[in-house]
Amino acid sequence: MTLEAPRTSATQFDTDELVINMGPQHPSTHGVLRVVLKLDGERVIDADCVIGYIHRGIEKLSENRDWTQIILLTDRMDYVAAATNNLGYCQTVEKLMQIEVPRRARYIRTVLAELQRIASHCLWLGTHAMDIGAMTVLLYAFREREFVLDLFEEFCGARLTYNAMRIGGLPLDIPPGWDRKVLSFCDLMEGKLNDYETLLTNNRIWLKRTRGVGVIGGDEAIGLGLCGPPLRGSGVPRDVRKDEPYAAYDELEFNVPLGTRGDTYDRYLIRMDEFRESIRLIRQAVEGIPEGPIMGKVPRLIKPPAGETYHAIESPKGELGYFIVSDGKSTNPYRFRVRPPSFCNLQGLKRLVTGHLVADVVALIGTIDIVLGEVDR
Amino acid sequence: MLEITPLHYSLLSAALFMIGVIGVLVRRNVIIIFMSIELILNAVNINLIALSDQLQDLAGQVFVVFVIAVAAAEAAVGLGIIIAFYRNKETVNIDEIQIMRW
Amino acid sequence: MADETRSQAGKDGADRQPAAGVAGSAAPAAKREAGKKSAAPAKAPAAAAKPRPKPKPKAPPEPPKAPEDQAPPDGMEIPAMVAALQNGVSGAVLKVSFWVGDWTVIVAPDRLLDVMRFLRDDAATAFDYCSDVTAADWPPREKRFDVVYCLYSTRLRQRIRVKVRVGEEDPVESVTGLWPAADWLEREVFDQFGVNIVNHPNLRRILMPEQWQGHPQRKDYPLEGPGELLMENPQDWLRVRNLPDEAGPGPAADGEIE
Amino acid sequence: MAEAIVFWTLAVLILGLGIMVISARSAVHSVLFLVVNFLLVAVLYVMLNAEFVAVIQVLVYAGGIVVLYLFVVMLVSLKKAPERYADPRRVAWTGTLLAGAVLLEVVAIVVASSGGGEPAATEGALGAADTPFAECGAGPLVSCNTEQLGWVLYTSYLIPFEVASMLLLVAMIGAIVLAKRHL
Amino acid sequence: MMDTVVVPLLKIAVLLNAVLVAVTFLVLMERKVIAWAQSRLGPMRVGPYGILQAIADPIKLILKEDITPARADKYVFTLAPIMSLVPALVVFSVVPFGPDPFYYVSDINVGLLFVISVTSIGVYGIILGGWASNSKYPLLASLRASAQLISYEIAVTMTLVSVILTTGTLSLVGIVEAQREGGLWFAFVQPVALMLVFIGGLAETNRAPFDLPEAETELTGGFHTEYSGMRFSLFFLAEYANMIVISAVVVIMFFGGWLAPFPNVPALSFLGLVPAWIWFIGKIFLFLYVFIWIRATLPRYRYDQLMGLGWKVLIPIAIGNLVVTGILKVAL
Repeated sequence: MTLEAPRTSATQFDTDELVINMGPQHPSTHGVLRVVLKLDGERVIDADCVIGYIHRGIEKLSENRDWTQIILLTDRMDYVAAATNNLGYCQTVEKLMQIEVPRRARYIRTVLAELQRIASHCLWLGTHAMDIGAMTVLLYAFREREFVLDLFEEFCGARLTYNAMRIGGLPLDIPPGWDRKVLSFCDLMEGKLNDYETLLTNNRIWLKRTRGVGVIGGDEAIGLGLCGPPLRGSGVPRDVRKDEPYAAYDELEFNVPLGTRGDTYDRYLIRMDEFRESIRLIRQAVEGIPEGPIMGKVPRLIKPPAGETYHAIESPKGELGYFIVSDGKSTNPYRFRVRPPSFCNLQGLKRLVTGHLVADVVALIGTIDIVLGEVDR
Repeated sequence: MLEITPLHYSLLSAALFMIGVIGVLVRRNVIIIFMSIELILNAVNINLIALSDQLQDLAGQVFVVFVIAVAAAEAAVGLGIIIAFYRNKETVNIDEIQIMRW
Repeated sequence: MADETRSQAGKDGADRQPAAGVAGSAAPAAKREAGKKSAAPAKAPAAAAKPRPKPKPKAPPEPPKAPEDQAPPDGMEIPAMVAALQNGVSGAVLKVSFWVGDWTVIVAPDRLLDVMRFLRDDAATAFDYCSDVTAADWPPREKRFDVVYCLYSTRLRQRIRVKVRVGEEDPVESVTGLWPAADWLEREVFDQFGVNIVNHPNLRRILMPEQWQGHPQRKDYPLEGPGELLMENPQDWLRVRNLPDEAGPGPAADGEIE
Repeated sequence: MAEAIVFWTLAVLILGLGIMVISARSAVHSVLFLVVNFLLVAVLYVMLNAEFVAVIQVLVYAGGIVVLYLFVVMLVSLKKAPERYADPRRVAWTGTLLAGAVLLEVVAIVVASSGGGEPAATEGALGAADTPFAECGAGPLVSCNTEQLGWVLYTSYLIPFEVASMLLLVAMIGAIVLAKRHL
Repeated sequence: MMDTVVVPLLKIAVLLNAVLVAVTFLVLMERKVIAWAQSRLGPMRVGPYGILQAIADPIKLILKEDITPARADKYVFTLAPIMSLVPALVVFSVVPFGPDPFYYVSDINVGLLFVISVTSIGVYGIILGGWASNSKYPLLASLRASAQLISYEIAVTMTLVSVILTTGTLSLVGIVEAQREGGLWFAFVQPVALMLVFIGGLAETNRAPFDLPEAETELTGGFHTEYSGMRFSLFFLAEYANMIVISAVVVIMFFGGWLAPFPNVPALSFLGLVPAWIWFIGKIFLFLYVFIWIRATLPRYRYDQLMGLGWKVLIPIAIGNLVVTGILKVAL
């Protein structure tokens, strides 16, 4: 591996080329991302991402909240996948405190995480297709996302920021009949996935817009720190659920879809497959939810012993890691650090867009699936 | 005054021709000079069409078709030269386009 | 042009901060301006009027201590990756720690790059993936920063954390040359902590606006305050807020605001 | 009468726009005036019973060539404002005088040559009569200008026509070669 | 006087109003059709089933503030939408809605050339609109637009030449009459030409999947980014009027204009009971529906792919079609 970071001074653009600002108010930057593009004609020579527009200091804030309050701050990071954020945080604290989570809670957590993955991927699919101009897919995907949100609403009362988990387990048990609804949603979703694929997968224009766009090899993707579908699209078999299993993933069967060419189309196909794998996981997990308590043995005052740990889960966007330091004395974490997958994936944008056309920039922003709430925190 | 004869068209043509010549001689922006040449060609065309109508001879119109074809060719090549020149010298001022190489 | 818009963004960022800080709506902007000019005594009435939630002089609050980096329990087998590192780069590893399943090596800052290169290239370690670069701030300590690198090997499926302890001015070699992934992560560490990272190709602020002063994740940085003051000079803001103490900026300033 | 009104209106507009073309400060404005000028000239052609040429004038001149001009003007001023002319009056007098001389000459020729001549009533050498579309002139509305023109173009003027097409081909290749950045 | 001035003026007035009203309802139709394609209802609030939305939209646009950017070229900025709309409306002067002179304003012997040349003027509105805004995105969009329109114009014109070869006339009325006499719509005689003209028409009207000049996800609205209020609505009207024009051209050239289907099949003669102009308008709306349907379904081409399609696929096919048509014409 001879990867060296490209050495360019991104702020000093020549006057000869056209420099345009994409964002922060732009319909396809998925929030307040600003990309300063240096163009030669319509070809991108250099790109510089300017982020931080919605930096709310969640890490700093969390260091001044107690351990339970932080859960609802994590909701606000990747706000389209709040449940996985909750899950990652709770598991990190559980790891720090060595709390055993009951099996029932772990299964339900798995169901929630996978439902969340479907919802997040729905949003990704819709906006990605919209960026490339297929606007009907957006409405279809959002329609199915609503079903997931309905399920979450029935489970925890919220539709976006769920606050759905607690350190040591879950705040509430699943409502009666909820599991059957989840199963019927799985059946529905499988049919709808075929609809999406009919519209896109073999569409010539879609193929032209995504094949060979933003190609990145496996080694380079690893070096750039890509994670989640962008990494797997380059053929790297890296999935935290498989490699470092958490919740109930070690007891369930699923495949990790891998790409071969590492282009936008592969990343699309992978996410479409992940939909199916998620449905498969949900089916297994719902069928297998054991009886039992939903909360482990958690002390009344949560105060982990002094120590630090890093724990990662596979969020819909990629490896979501939490690095938490406890000083063992106060009721809040001494250091709370999130390793946001969108942040690390967005870092690869510059590499992906260089040499492509402006129109591909929006396709590539779409394909790495960022949520600015998580990038900026 | 009220009866329009080919003479009127010819005079109009001559006036437009003169405007074009002034443009060529006075302006320094190469693109404007090219446009003035188009004006001159149009002046000629007006004359040709008017005489074609007067003489009931289609040859005039045929010539106009050729003139338009030549004008298209001229515009394509001329503007290509301007673009190539601008790319190298960053100017379209005729006074600065006097050297034969760059 | 880029800079111009950038500064615009900075102003936006300032506006986003809750301006109604401690002095409340009673303190007009003019007074804040005055306070910014470090006319400390003149500010006394304003600060005195402010009801203080807790009396301050409750003895200096004991500065938090960093966890001890527990050594692995006796008889625990040192994994191959750590052993290889200890053999491969002799003398660089100051300490090996094991806690809740995670292995951490504490490394001498000047040997950091050697260690990292070994970790990346050696067959027994093969840490080709840089998960995270972050830091923690332990103010009273001489070497106040822990800079933490979370590495992962996609081939051997193993994790390790590398930690260096550095002071405010001590240089930390950038690992961007080894893992391009570290680029933004190190920028964030620089932005949020002010760790002196050297040889980074493009060391700029990343989350905070370009002209922001101070490093928000440091423990002596206030949790809240008027945005425009924080942006330009957080230390001034601290001084205004803690007038009776006038102890200057320090870790004591934090903590009780909530 | 009606013809006179239309002619004088058109003449004034054409000349006025022509002056605007060469005097406008912004090159884009020049191009705009040029377009309108060409459209009005096309109307003049219609008055002179040359519908086909009028349509070609609009299609090729206004819709093609001038768009090209506009394109170039925009490309050139994309990076830098259109340059100012250092001192337009420096040679303006000479130019205008020269042009006036040309005008005088042209007018003299025109007046002298058309002075005695009645409109030639004789059929042109290639008039409509010897085409197979002789019946075309029948309807007042439907003239067969296009057919006649086509006939003449493809018989008597076939070789010039082919030469013109070659010219266009060469110009096209030349333009591509010139404008291409890297060969 | 009556016949030469008043009647044509009346026709023009009626036609203009009809086109503009049709455009407003076309917008409503587009919103409704796309909504149905996307399992939505579309506008439902104004009037029964949202029908009056067609009136509410223009009112809203007219009442909105008409903003001119500070550094824009004010005259050109105002002129551009007009230059965009006028050609689109002028074309209707030669469109025959029925067989009698009553149904069209004029029938000129170079009708088809007139249509092509006048629509080619419409590109000025787009280029100038983008340039006068003095903003980067609109400028990029307008450069795209001019290149796109000129390229596809070549393909469309060449294709239409092959149709002219079969009819022998440039008059739009004549072309429809030729289909009546031949007893066969040219869609069956020239299917390749139909496809080319339709695709080229999509591109020339900047419709999906060729809506690059106004690709909102890339260029934030394209050449009319800086426009608002009435001037924006003129661009809007022009786009939809152009859609109607292209549909009308396709119907006239390939689907027999006002003719009922299969005019020479006696068994279907009852179709002739429906007035001719209804057939014509019905066919136009069928094509407008296809325009909208395509927009709801397909993603967008990239700019270089679009130009590649125009130059490397459509123009060669058009030339090939022309050659084949010429050979057949001579041989038969």
